[in-house]
Amino acid sequence: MREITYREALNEALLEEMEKDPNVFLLGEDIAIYGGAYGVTAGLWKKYGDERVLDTPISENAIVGTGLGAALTGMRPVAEIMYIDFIGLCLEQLNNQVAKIRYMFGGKCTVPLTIRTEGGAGRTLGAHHSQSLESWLIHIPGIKVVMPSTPYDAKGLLKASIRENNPVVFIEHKMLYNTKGPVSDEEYVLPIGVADIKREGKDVSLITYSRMTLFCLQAAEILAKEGISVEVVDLRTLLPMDTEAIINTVKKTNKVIIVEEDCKTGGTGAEITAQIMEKAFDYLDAPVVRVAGADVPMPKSPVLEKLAIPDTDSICQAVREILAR
Amino acid sequence: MREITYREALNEALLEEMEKDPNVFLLGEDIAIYGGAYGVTAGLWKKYGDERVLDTPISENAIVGTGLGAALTGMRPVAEIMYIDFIGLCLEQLNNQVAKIRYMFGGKCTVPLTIRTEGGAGRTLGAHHSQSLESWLIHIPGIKVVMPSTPYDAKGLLKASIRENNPVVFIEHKMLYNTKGPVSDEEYVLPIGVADIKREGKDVSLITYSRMTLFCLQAAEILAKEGISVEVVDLRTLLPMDTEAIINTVKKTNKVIIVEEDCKTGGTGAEITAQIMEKAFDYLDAPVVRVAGADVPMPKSPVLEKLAIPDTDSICQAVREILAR
Amino acid sequence: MTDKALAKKLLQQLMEIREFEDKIMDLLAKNIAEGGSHLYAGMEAVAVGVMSQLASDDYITSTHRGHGHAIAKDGDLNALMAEILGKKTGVCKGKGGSLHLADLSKGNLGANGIVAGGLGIATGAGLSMKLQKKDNIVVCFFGDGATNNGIFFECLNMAALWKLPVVYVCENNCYGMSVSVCRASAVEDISKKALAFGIPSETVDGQDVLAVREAAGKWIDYARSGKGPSFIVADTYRYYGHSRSDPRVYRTREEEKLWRDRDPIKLFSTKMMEQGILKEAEIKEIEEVVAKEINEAVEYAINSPFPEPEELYTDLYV
Amino acid sequence: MTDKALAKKLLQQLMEIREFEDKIMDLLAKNIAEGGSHLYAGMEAVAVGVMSQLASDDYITSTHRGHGHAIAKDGDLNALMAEILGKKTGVCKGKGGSLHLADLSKGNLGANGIVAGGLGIATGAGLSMKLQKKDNIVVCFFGDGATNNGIFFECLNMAALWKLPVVYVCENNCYGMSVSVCRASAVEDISKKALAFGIPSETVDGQDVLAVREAAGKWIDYARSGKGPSFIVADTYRYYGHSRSDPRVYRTREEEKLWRDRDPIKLFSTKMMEQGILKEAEIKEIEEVVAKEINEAVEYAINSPFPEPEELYTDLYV
Ligand SMILES: Cc1ncc(C[n+]2csc(CCOP(=O)(O)OP(=O)(O)O)c2C)c(N)n1
Ligand SMILES: Cc1ncc(C[n+]2csc(CCOP(=O)(O)OP(=O)(O)O)c2C)c(N)n1
Ligand SMILES: [Mg+2]
Ligand SMILES: [Mg+2]
Repeated sequence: MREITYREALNEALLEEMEKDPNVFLLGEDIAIYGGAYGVTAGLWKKYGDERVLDTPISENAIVGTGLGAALTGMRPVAEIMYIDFIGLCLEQLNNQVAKIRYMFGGKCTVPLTIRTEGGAGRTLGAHHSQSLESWLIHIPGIKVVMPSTPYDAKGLLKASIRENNPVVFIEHKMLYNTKGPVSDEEYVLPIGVADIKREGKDVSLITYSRMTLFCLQAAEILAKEGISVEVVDLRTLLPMDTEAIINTVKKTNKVIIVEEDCKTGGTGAEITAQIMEKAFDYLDAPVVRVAGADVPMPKSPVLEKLAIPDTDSICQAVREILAR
Repeated sequence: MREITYREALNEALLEEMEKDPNVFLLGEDIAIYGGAYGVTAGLWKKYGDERVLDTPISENAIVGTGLGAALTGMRPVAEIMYIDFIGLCLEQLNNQVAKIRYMFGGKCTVPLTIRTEGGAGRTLGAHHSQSLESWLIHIPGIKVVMPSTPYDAKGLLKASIRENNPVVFIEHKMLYNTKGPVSDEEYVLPIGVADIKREGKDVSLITYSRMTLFCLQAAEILAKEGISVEVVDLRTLLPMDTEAIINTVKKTNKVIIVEEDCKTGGTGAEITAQIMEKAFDYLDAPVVRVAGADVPMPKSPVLEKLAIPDTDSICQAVREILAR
Repeated sequence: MTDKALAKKLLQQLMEIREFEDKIMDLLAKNIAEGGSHLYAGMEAVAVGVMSQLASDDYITSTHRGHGHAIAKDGDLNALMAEILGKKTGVCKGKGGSLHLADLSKGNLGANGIVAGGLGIATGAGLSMKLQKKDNIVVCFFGDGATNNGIFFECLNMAALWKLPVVYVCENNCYGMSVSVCRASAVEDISKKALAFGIPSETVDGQDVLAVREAAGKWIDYARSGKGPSFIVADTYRYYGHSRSDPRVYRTREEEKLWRDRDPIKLFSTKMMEQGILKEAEIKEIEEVVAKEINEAVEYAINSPFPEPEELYTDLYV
Repeated sequence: MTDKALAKKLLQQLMEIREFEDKIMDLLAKNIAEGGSHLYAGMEAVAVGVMSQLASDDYITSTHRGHGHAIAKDGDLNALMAEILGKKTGVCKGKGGSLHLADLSKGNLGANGIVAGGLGIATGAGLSMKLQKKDNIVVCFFGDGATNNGIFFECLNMAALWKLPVVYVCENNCYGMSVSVCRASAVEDISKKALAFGIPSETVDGQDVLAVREAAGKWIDYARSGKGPSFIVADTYRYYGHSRSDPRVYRTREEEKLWRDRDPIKLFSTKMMEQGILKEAEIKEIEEVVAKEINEAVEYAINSPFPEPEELYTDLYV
């Protein structure tokens, strides 16, 4: 299979869905002429023009609100919030309007709206351009939350998100855009809500998503040389969460480490832990461990930024410790 | 001791702190002439006038932002966000600015800002006036989050919050305003970050906070008649969380149920579960159970609203089940 | 000149809304209706005047004070009343309630519990009409207080920038809850806010249904012909407190009386009689029809069942 | 008429900022500086002109493009440069970085990674001055793009309503990232946005440090004398791309040249020479002083240590 970048995979997904459905259009800041802060929408404005690729003012709350209004009345918008760090500007519209409107209206409308955004640390951009924050979003019943780790998943899941008749927040990772991976030439769509075992193993399970999947796979590689067999479960979707896949891996390895980049307290790892507690407690040979981001704003300094999020070392260390227990 | 309402206790706390410190001032919607949507600031505008009790426009993001600006430059503001449901309008300022500014500036400033708000269901106000959402806030390093359940705690903790040199979000509950309890005539302040055992017990622990504390105490009363001894731990502060108190109660009863009104997925109960998993796993005789709000927007219909949040029945039921395990 | 059929229709709607709201006040007092209801009584001429110019497939977005809009946008009285009581037969199956009345089949994109919460939806619906090259337009209602919220400005900017077919209608009832316009808005003349976007604006007497109708007609045509958004400020007044428990200390009984003297129903029926378009008997007849309709709606709502417990989990995802 | 000492001071600051930014561009290219830096080169006259009218205990809030403001508000060049490199000796101990330069001891309430993120802080600081009856004032800087964000409007409304001593300064550099003013703002004349709040406004030539200084002086006095907020729009241009990787496809090289022809440093030094206030040799001398200062700052920053690992957890709570 050909190899393309995560960025290219996303761009293809947008292109294909715009081609297929004339009601799909994009709106966001600097997505037209500029092609998006991270280049994901490159070329689309040239092809589709101002009618279908709309540069917006710097008005995050209105971007989400107008996306919703368009989705309710026949369109299938894909809105971009440039950094997830800005999500606090539009969480009212996302939480109160986008997520709740179908339920509040007794099921008498659909909201085929996709909100793309991007998060994560790694570029020493400091506290306002490096956050994760997905755990806020999994606490919003009514939306779905997708966080792919590979070009293949990114393409298939973005296409699925756009086709969904439920609102989806699709979270990319700034450090993944340049990563490459095999992506089929044929058209495909991946199911939302289904985890993917990125590596099979039997001694310990790493449950993770987004960029941390890559770190976990690296850690698994290193640990394999020490004779440790690590399973890496990439959730891909956080809401709805694939609890079946989680339970299965617990049953298999009986030892679980959750690896997430987001700040630990109140993070997604807590919810995963609670799911395991409730549904697979008896299969646990050791308490579930969270390897997570530090509970601090992201510091600018490159040395501190590295310490603030998990890395291969801290993952390996956690695996060795849980096995030593 | 005299008995006063939760509302009165809060009002006294504001009054006393305004009396004591001329830099304390209030700002928020309808807090002056009207005395606050739930009457908490009643009488304060008459006493202190427009200079210290400011009615603001309906501009939540600017309320938090101006509160921060004032706090950075010598004042000690108490801002009110009328319903926590509106917090999505000001989460950018709260998360990116209020919570992070001290860290980002290398510790060279303090933020003595209190943000009062109110949440919870029970008045059939529907999806935009009944949310909890505190779990978003415990995921914001840099702030503290306080949620008192009794008039006594409300007064002591609000005074402490106002005196704090860290930003505090102080979350009241709309169904508690009219509840009464003993409150000392003498001045007192309670420590932030310390849980309170509202009832001692030995068979099972209910870990809870805010209004659900009252439900848990009622359940404990009912269960006592069945010969079940229930311990009720009221966290009072969610961030920082009193993990010591949590561990102690686990060690004591070995069976834990977390009771929270907020939607279950990604809720505070998940974090409490994870804390127990990490720090008290070996003391557990049964998996921790979460009794929590349904993962849906709050429905208007009174019959559905009651079903959407825990009640005494569902708590009793969960206790009986965990003991039957 | 107003024709008889139109006059009857307008008057009937004005009365329907008034009667509906008065009944709800009653139901609240008797604890038959629970929760909050922000009543539209006193402001009827705005909704009725504007809606009289809309096609049935034009859209509106409404507010927390949304009963009047829902009724005037051809809402089903029974289903609306049942919704407010949280009944299964409500227009939103009892899940929305007073703050979330909506009916997409009638072009009502919903009331909103969030002040200014509907501005984005309206603007997006306008964008949608433009992109789909439909000639439907959108009317966006909101209060004076809403014009101080950030999203109001963000949306007006977008609408002007993209020339969207949206008529923004500010119902200026002098207060946002307890805070008077001059305590909340730096400009007392709210229409000036449109200057920041180069949007044309007009202030109308919101008690005069024909004045509202005329202004609305003009700006709806403007939108429909592709000229872009406009901003109407309708000066009006709410009769009841902001919510049931509101003792209205922020305003005087004299002020209330002045406004009640210009009651929209009284004004309009008097004018219609003076102009010989409606006779007193005809007006009485409408009154009776309305009283009956609303009584029936209340009966219907009260006798309707609550949703089944299973309904808690339905209608969230498709 | 400008005196020599003032002329020297202004010119030196203009040059300091330019040299600082050019050096950072260089450090970015060499990967010595990591992460993003939005450079202020081309816009120097705005920060320098405004700041020349402020007392040291007056406040400012800055933007994502904040190096110029920090320098002009009497910032320590070494500590600023070290901060941008994430060093322990940085003004924020390396925790803030380019986007969060701040120095409360100098009245700089901070740069901001969020567009319009500082508007609330500035407005609140203004409120604070008023409540404390201090006669200090606040200058709030932001870009043209920021004037489309809700909080901009919310804050201007509050400031006007409460007559706060805040001067709002919009640095209109024609683009918000890649989007030109006319593609993002419904009014191209940004000063018109003040009409929505009855705030006086003025547009100035942001390349002319003396023009900026004059306007700033007027409105700062206005604020200080308790008359309330004002809105200055300074027309200017950024020389570099929005960020390092920006190929600037949204603007032409011709447009860039036109602006560079009106370079603020060139304009001011020429004028000072023409008016006989500064001699060429004096200008050269300043140039040399500045080159040396900035080189030293770079040396200082490069040679400074990174924070210790323990620093990750300090400075969060008091
Ligand atoms: C964002 C938000 N802030 C505050 C409230 C509480 N609230 C409900 S109605 C209201 C006043 C609204 O005033 P206005 O827009 O003038 O409408 P009116 O009630 O006068 O019709 C307020 C403050 C809310 N619902 N939403
Ligand atoms: C709320 C928010 N939205 C988007 C961004 C991304 N962003 C950073 S700078 C910028 C352009 C800002 O334009 P302007 O206000 O004109 O300032 P300039 O960069 O031109 O100085 C954008 C969109 C951001 N940092 N914050
Ligand atoms: Mg009003
Ligand atoms: Mg700009």
